Amino acid sequence: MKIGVFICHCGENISRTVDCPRVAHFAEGLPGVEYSIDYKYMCSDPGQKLIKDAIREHKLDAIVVGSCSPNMHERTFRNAAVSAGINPFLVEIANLREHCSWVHDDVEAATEKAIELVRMAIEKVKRDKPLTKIRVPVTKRVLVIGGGIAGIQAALDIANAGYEVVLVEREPSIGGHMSQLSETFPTLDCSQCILTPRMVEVYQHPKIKLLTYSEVVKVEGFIGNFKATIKKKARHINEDLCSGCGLCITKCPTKKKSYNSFEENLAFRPAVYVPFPQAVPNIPVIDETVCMYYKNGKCGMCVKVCDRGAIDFEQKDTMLVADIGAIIVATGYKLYNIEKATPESKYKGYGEYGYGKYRDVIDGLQFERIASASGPTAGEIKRPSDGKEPKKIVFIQCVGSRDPSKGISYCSKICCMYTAKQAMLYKHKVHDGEAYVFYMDIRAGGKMYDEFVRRAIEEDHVKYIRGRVSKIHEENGKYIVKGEDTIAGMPVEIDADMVVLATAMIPQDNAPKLAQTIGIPYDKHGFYNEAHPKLRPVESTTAGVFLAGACQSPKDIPESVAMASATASKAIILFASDTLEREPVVAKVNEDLCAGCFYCKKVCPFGAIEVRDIKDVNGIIYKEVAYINQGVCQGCGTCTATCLSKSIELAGFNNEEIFAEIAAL
Amino acid sequence: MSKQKWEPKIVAFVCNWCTYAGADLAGTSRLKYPANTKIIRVMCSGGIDPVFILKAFERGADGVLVSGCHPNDCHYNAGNFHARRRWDLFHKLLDFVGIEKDRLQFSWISASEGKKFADVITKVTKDIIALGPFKTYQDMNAEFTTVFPEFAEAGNKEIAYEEEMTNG
Amino acid sequence: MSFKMEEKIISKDDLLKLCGDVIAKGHTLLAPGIAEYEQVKDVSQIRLDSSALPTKTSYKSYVFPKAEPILYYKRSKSDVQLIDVDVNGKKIVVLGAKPCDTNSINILKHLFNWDYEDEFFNLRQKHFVIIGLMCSSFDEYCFCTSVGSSPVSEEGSDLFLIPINEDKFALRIITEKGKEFIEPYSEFLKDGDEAKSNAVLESIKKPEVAFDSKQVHEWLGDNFENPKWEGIGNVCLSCAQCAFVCPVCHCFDLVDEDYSYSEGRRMKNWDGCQFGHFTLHASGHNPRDIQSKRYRQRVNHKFRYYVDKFGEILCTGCGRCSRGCPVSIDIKEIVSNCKD
Amino acid sequence: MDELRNYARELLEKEEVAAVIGYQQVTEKRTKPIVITDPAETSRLVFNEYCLNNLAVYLTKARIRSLMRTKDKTMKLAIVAKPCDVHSIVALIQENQIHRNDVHIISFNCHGVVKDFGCDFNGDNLAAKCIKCETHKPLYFDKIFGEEKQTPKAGDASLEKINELEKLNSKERFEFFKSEFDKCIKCYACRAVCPLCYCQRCITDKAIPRWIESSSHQRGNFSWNIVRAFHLSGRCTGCGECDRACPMDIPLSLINRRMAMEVKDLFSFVSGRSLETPTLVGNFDKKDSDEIFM
Repeated sequence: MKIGVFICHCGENISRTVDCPRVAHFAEGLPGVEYSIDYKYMCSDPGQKLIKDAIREHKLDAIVVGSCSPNMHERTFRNAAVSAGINPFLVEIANLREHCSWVHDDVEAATEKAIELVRMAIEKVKRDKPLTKIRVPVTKRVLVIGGGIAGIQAALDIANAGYEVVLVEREPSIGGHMSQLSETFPTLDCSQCILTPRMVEVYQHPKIKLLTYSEVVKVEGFIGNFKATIKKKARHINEDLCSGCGLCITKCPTKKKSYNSFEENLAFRPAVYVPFPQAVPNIPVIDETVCMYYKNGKCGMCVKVCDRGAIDFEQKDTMLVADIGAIIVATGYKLYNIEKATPESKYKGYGEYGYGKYRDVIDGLQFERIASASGPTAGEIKRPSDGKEPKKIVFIQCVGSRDPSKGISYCSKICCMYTAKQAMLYKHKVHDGEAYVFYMDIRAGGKMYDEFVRRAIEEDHVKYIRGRVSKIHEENGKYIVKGEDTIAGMPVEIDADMVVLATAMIPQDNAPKLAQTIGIPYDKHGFYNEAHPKLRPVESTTAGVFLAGACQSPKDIPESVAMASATASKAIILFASDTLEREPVVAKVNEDLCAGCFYCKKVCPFGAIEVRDIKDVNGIIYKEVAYINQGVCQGCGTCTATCLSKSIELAGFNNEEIFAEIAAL
Repeated sequence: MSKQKWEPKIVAFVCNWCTYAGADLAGTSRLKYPANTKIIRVMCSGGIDPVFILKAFERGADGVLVSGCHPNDCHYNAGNFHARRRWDLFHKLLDFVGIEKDRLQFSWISASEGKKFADVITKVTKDIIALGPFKTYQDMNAEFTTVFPEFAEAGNKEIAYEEEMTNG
Repeated sequence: MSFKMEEKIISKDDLLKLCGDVIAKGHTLLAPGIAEYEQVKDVSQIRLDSSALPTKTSYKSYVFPKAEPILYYKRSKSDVQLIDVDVNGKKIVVLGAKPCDTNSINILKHLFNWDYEDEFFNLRQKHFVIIGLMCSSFDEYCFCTSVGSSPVSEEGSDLFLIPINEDKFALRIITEKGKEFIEPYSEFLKDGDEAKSNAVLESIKKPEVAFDSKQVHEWLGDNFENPKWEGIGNVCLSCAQCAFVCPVCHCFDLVDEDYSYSEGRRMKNWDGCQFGHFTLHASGHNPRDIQSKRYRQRVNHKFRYYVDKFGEILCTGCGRCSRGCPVSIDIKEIVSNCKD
Repeated sequence: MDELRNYARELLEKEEVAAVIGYQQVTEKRTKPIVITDPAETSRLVFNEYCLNNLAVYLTKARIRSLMRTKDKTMKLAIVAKPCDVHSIVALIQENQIHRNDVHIISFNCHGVVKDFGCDFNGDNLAAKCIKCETHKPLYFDKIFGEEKQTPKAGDASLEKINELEKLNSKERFEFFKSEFDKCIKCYACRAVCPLCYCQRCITDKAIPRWIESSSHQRGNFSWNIVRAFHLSGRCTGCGECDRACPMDIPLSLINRRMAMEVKDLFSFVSGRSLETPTLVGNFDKKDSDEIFM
């Protein structure tokens, strides 16, 4: 076997601390090395040409490149090798930059380490086997998780491209947070007016299967070949029969037993309800926890009034299994819990602002409902406590966000804009009212955004105070907001009628659990990780799983929609061909040696291992052995380490290769 | 090559997705750590066989580090959970047969923990230096070995090269 | 060899003095311990008990080690450098060797000098001095008398001890090598009475002859496919305990072991014919694929093939293999059953 | 004894089983395994304090397994098993080596066996595994014989040895084990008698790559013994056959026992005690200890 060694200087990135000529020279003396050279930029066109020429000229069988991390340029060098006629898996990278030159100062030590790293790579490449890519079929159906604006947009884009979509929404209706909003910045157009047509389009689209009041409980498989198990929670209403007349809702006697979560707990809802009048689908849900029938078996008023016989108290949760090719996660956000810290919460809360204690201290979404024409006050600005119109209102920005001591270090991004919008809406509705905004900085980057904030200040005379609020307390029906004006350099005290807290966007409570179900990584806050912060912002690190909207980080509507369309296009790109090429790094069983203990089957996270019977001449089973489905195997190698008889090898990382690396230490 | 001072030889078996990427991040962040540790990349910490560790000791390693994704964060969902059980047992076994606990260390290092990677490597290197050369094992390794005279081919080239460097 | 045997007498104290001198000279002195022939560091260790049963293992490993390098190699870019191994030619004195062990080296000599002269074996055995000790007891597994030996056999010994009383031994000088060895210690020796010690030897109770090795030889030739082998094959678990404790089993395996990326050694290791993979071919074919065939091979090799090739039975009748067998397979019983 | 013989004969005569694996007497104080397919031979079956072998090892042997397969069906194997041997059978069932329906377990109420053939049965000569035994009645069986009798009392020497070793420092322990492992001649009797060492090809027999150096030099012996102990960690049922088989008297079950103690401590798991409990290997608990991880 003839091996070529190519040591890259990476400009000076490697050669500053690693004596590259010496490394190349040392490699040349090693068993099996035919050709060894160092060069300024191996990844450049001339560098790649150098590799290709050397392969041809010296008839090399395999190459080792001492360069940056394989995560950077492994593909580059593999492609170069392929074009010169070498199998891409006979290319090994010795990581001389990230793992050597950049982390060490001493030239002697770094050079020696580089020599050893190259030697290890040489020994490995000697044992490497040529591999060919695996082709697997693609199921051309997308699972969209979350029916907010991002999920809706992604579903519509994909469906309009002609592919099937399964849209799963946890709540009884799609629409998400956007459907709760009153008006949207910076245009002040009505949120529902622009959203509802999209919701209906989803509902009516022949390519979209809409599963509301449902959750994804299990995801198996891999890109192009996922199998998703979806739990369809019992609505206790037969969806096929219900006409959406709403009679059951109006007649339900249990009217004030539970808060209306759509109205952000500012109103009650009956035991049978639709979240909001424009809900899609317009089919109610019976809340088992409050419904009299489930309490004592009596009532049944809804059954009596429903002329379609759609009420079904016996309905059970059902499980649906769908074959899926790609998954778009668009699970959105929730707001920071601004009450006091609880032992379970990682957030400290804002007890000092009296949220939860004072009914007129509310959060942003609650204000949206109050300002909404379809909300509990029919769009009139009224205090939740006594229904009076607040004449003085204080908005506090950055509640929770940008405050590591309260648990969140990041900027929630949209609060500056929505606070300006809310203050503006207030001023438009209460002409004689005063609106104050406490802010840290105003971050209004975006098309027409800063202009929007200026309008609030200059045209609507919202009073912006730069500073933080330290405490809010109640005095004679007024809320005394104590803060500081850091520009004037003096304390401020405002006797407000109402206070609105612009609390931070945080991930949904079950975001980590869903991430574990799907198998995607998430950051310390619970936001899902993109594959690359700049170049792959809408892909997760798990192939075939894409991220849209605020589940990845705080986002406003246009950003979520843009991201949703991007994920849709990613899925459509995936569906452009009928089969998918997969890396051949998969495990394989030596059936001769397999002892059939099936520990491998137990440890396989992907269910890739099956039992295969070996029969004798009479057709009697004499041995059961493991068989690995190459399409399902993801190549983690856990089975190889678990296998007691070492009958499983992971291609590309087989034990012989790793032993050779160890031997070259 | 003769070394004046003993330098520990340490091997790190790391998973591709978390710790290897964490080590890359340590590099891109230009964090500094001792150069004694060489990384062997595998796809998942679940795929690291205990025999790899014995092999490393057989090849003169003074210490070994095994590192993967944090629990619940495994790229393959569960590989690190299986690894955790395996290593717990193996570590106990080695301890019982008299291999100092610090010779074999374990960590969870995520792709975003470049700093932790540098810290862990620094710590492990320090621990191994404190323990000194793994003499007990190296005595076994030395059985039935011989010292070869400097190889004519490679040796001369080495010398020639050094001369070249000093002359030119 | 036409060396004339000489009969001497040595007191136990003098014998121990002699041993002390052997140790002092830096030679290796072996004597039967509890489980094996131990290297004697201090003469007080020496028991010289003629009534002890054979140790679990013989001293085979001192002439044919369980693992030894036979050459070293180093690869370079396009060459391989080889280094020979220096065999340690240290003198080894075995004191109190059982008559069922003494002849083992003689039996092995044939094999190690047959198609190839094994310099490792030859050098080591050249430096061996074997002082045999008459054996005065036996158990259910002993069958030296059935393989042409006996508890009083001097064969293979350079010197042979016969306890006359509590503290005196008759010392017979059997070989030139023995004479050479004992010469410096002639002060310890008195002339002995051959008739008297012969009487001792004759008085010893010997195991009954269990089988006629000639008949066995013949039966084996005729019964390669005998169903009797099957029964043994069902029970035997295919370990090599029997082969490794045997004083004359000699199969070995050659393996190349790298100990760095470029350096390594070629090892000669004990191997056992009962291992399932002993005869596994590279093609995947295994001519002795089942245990019954392997056990048949073991018996045939010992009582037929070796006899055919070298004129000696490859067995000393020590019974070690049966005593140690985890599933109590008794070779004496099996060979005794090698008849119709 | 007659009960056992008659029962076994019936099983064979009615063709309920393909073979009976049991013990036969050799001398007064020694038995050895016998595989019976001919009903007439059942008269040789015995069960007593000298039935040392763990016959579960035969359940996975290819020769024995071939007896099970007839032209048109798979037949059962009957096995005479002490309650402790049943643990091994349970482990084998859990590891898919034999199906519960394919093995007919004939067991006994057991009050212990001797440590070695030829010994008298009393407290001093009790086998090490019997001293700590908690299963005098088999946990799983298809037929049970024998009355419950008291096990002689005896001191637990192997536990004392473990405690003694734990008091030593690493270096001393290493020296102890190194010198013990040094004795190893790689006859693999420990592997041959172990019911759970059923691999068709043991990793030590693999040459490419070479997992464990086959030479019985120091490090080859060390690797073999460590890997053997590790492969049995969480699987070993503590039958002690390895100890008995080792011609060099290496205290193999000492390590096995110590690992079993760790397994019990760390994971509250004892191998071979229940068909329902998930195996230790191949499963995990998200709550497993994170202690050793930085």
